[in-house]
Amino acid sequence: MSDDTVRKEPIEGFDDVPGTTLFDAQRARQGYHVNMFCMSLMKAENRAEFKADEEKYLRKWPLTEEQRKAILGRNWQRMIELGGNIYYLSKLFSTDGKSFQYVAATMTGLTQEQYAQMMLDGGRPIDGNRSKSEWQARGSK
Amino acid sequence: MSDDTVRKEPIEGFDDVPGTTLFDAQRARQGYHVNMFCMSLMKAENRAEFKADEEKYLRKWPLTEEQRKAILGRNWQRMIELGGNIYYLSKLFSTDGKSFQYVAATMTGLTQEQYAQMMLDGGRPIDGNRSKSEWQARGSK
Amino acid sequence: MANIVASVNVSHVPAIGAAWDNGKKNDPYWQPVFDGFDFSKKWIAELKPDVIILVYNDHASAFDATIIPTFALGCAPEFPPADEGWGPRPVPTVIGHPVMASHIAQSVILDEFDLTIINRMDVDHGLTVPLTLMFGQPAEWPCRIIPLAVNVVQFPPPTGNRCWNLGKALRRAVESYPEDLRVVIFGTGGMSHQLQGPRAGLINKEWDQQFLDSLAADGQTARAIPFIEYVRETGSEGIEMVMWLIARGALDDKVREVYRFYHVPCSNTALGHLILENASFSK
Amino acid sequence: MANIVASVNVSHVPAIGAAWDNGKKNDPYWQPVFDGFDFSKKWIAELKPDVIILVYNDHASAFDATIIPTFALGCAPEFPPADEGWGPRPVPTVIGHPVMASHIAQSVILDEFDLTIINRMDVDHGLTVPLTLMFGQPAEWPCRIIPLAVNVVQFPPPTGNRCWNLGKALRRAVESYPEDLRVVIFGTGGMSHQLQGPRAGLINKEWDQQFLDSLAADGQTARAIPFIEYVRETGSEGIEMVMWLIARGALDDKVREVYRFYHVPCSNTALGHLILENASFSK
Ligand SMILES: [Fe+3]
Ligand SMILES: [Fe+3]
Repeated sequence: MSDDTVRKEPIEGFDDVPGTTLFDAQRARQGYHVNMFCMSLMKAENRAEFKADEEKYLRKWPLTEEQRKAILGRNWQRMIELGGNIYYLSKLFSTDGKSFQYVAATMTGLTQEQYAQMMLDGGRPIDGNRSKSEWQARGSK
Repeated sequence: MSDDTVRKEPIEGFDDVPGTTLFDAQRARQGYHVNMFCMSLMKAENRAEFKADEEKYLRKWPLTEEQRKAILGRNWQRMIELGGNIYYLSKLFSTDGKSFQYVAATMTGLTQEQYAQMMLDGGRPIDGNRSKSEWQARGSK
Repeated sequence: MANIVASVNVSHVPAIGAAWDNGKKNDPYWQPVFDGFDFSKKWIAELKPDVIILVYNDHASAFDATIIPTFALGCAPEFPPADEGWGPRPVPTVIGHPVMASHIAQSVILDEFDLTIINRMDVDHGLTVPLTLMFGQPAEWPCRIIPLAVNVVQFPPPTGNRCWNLGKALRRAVESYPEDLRVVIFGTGGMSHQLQGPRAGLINKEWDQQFLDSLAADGQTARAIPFIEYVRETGSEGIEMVMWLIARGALDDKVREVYRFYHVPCSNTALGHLILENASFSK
Repeated sequence: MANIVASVNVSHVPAIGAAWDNGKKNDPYWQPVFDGFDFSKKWIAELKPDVIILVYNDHASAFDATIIPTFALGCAPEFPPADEGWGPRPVPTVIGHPVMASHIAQSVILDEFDLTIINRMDVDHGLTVPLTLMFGQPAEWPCRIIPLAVNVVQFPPPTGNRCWNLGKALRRAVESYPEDLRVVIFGTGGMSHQLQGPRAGLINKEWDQQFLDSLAADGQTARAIPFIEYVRETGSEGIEMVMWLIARGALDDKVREVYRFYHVPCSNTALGHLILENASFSK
């Protein structure tokens, strides 16, 4: 079968958008079990079971070792990179009592306070954040 | 709420086709629980439970008394009239070990042998079966 | 005959629901958000729609990764609020309109839209937050609601043009419904926001205002925006705005801008809100 | 680049599967049915497709009454045979092609078809009976199979014209796939049959032959047939033939009729079978 991890059809221009992961079909395949695990947390009894023993609960899904570690360590950016989607992941961070803003902040390299202040100041500006070349020009990663 | 039993939008010409029930959204609503009951028989354990005590098993679905009777009496034509669809009903007659041909025959007023012979002879002819007026002309119901 | 008389476009940020449900609506952070809907509450209370067609996206709540419908129309008698991981929101169950919804489904499928019909569905914040903003906290929602769920989570979403044309088909469907019903269509989601990655927190006020301007005019500029522009200019989740195009497509070419509200920040998001009435409509 | 080179149209009567699975294939009733596929088995063994796009309808097996997608594309790695009430058929699990299927899904959605993507699905007789007829009983099916399930159970099905155009979009999708793969498209279901009511057992040979004639020509007559004509002339379940139009739409305007087989009765049904090759294709 064809290689399942490389996107064969780059979306025109998309790869130039900085700091952004496109949740397309190939990502969805890669993260299928991560996302299905998250969906299971929509039931109170499953949340209780997960909280009681996270490692044991996770064994129900054929996750990769990397995915397992990212989930247990609540490494949200890594979960995204491994095929998780933020709306699926929201079931996990809601189980933890965390908000979308908390989780988004962890992916930006800012502290919670810095991120909250950036939003109060009108959010991350679009100028300088449109393309990878703009990021390179100002030395962001 | 609007009356749910009368089709507001007769499909152009459809009502003139004789001996035929259109499975549209309103029928689907009417027969929703009949059809969902049938779907449950796609699992061997449910089939066993149903066979052990049909009346008890049927109580899991909010069927009308007419629907319940039609199911218990295996009145296929009546199930169709009450919103059942033949592909859903097939889970019930497969559970009984009956075939599509057996069930179709029961709806026609022919014996199994007559129906089978009609099919061997090339099936029910289209001439005379296109419209209700053709049926009336030859005295069919 | 039934008629779509107006559209309500509004963001559906989950934090708004959480703030409301947890009694924080008068907190300094949230009060300006809820105040922004004072006019709208009065407007819709006076308009008294019989039915709302509520265009939203499911956020991996009703549909899991096993099935992803592009357009899914809710034909069930009722739609309970979903448990998104912290228990269902304490809001009324949404009462649908199965007969009208089925009529719409039939009409748009015959118009060659490849709809998925849904007869059982829990509805998440994407549908319930706009109701909270527009109606507050009644014991029951004041009218019947037909949910239309659009896939904007997994690429590719429907194109803006397709969404616009679905709006037109919805209008034809409503206008061929024999009962005299007043219908309002909601387009929800947006505006600029990105919830993931190092670029999270992106807001593009200028772009958002241009989008609102286009909808308040004839909408044709907005209709032609490609997917890549939404992602680049408005963030990975800004694509939700294609749902506003369904609502706009269902209106007259000429509309009246009745109300506009724009507020930053709302959690990670620019909250946008726009009410349009058909030019042909008079109360 | 990948290429659709031919279509295989074939009825998918469940009794055929039951006859095969229960060792009745040499019974006098069934032998003529299976003999009718001797040529086809050789033809497809020589053609060696890499992928089959198999257009069929789910008969209330994978989808229950809660969800009814108009067009649902199977993007899963595999599809087990469904238990339709007498245990799953003893046939191999269908191996999909998730990468190509996702490519097709993306392409046709961008072409403004409102597809539902399916990542887990059991497949019923509608999909497995055509495989039995074309391949007999191998340990594994000889190629990858991408299922495309079409709603023809609950009115309204997609129009013939919409089906035809989806065929065209599938062709574009396949031709933009970078790998060199030989693809055959199956259109299944039909021909004339009615499984319910006092008119059950209806067969219309003349109409069926005209339908086959149209597909073997340019297909335009068949494409324009309205729903009511299928019901009136071919029985309530004859509407399955719209799926043949998806397969036909995916081919060249000019095709070669390679094989035709027509047999009555097959349980309640007229069994039809037609193989078309693109005029532009040479082996
Ligand atoms: Fe949203
Ligand atoms: Fe069939």
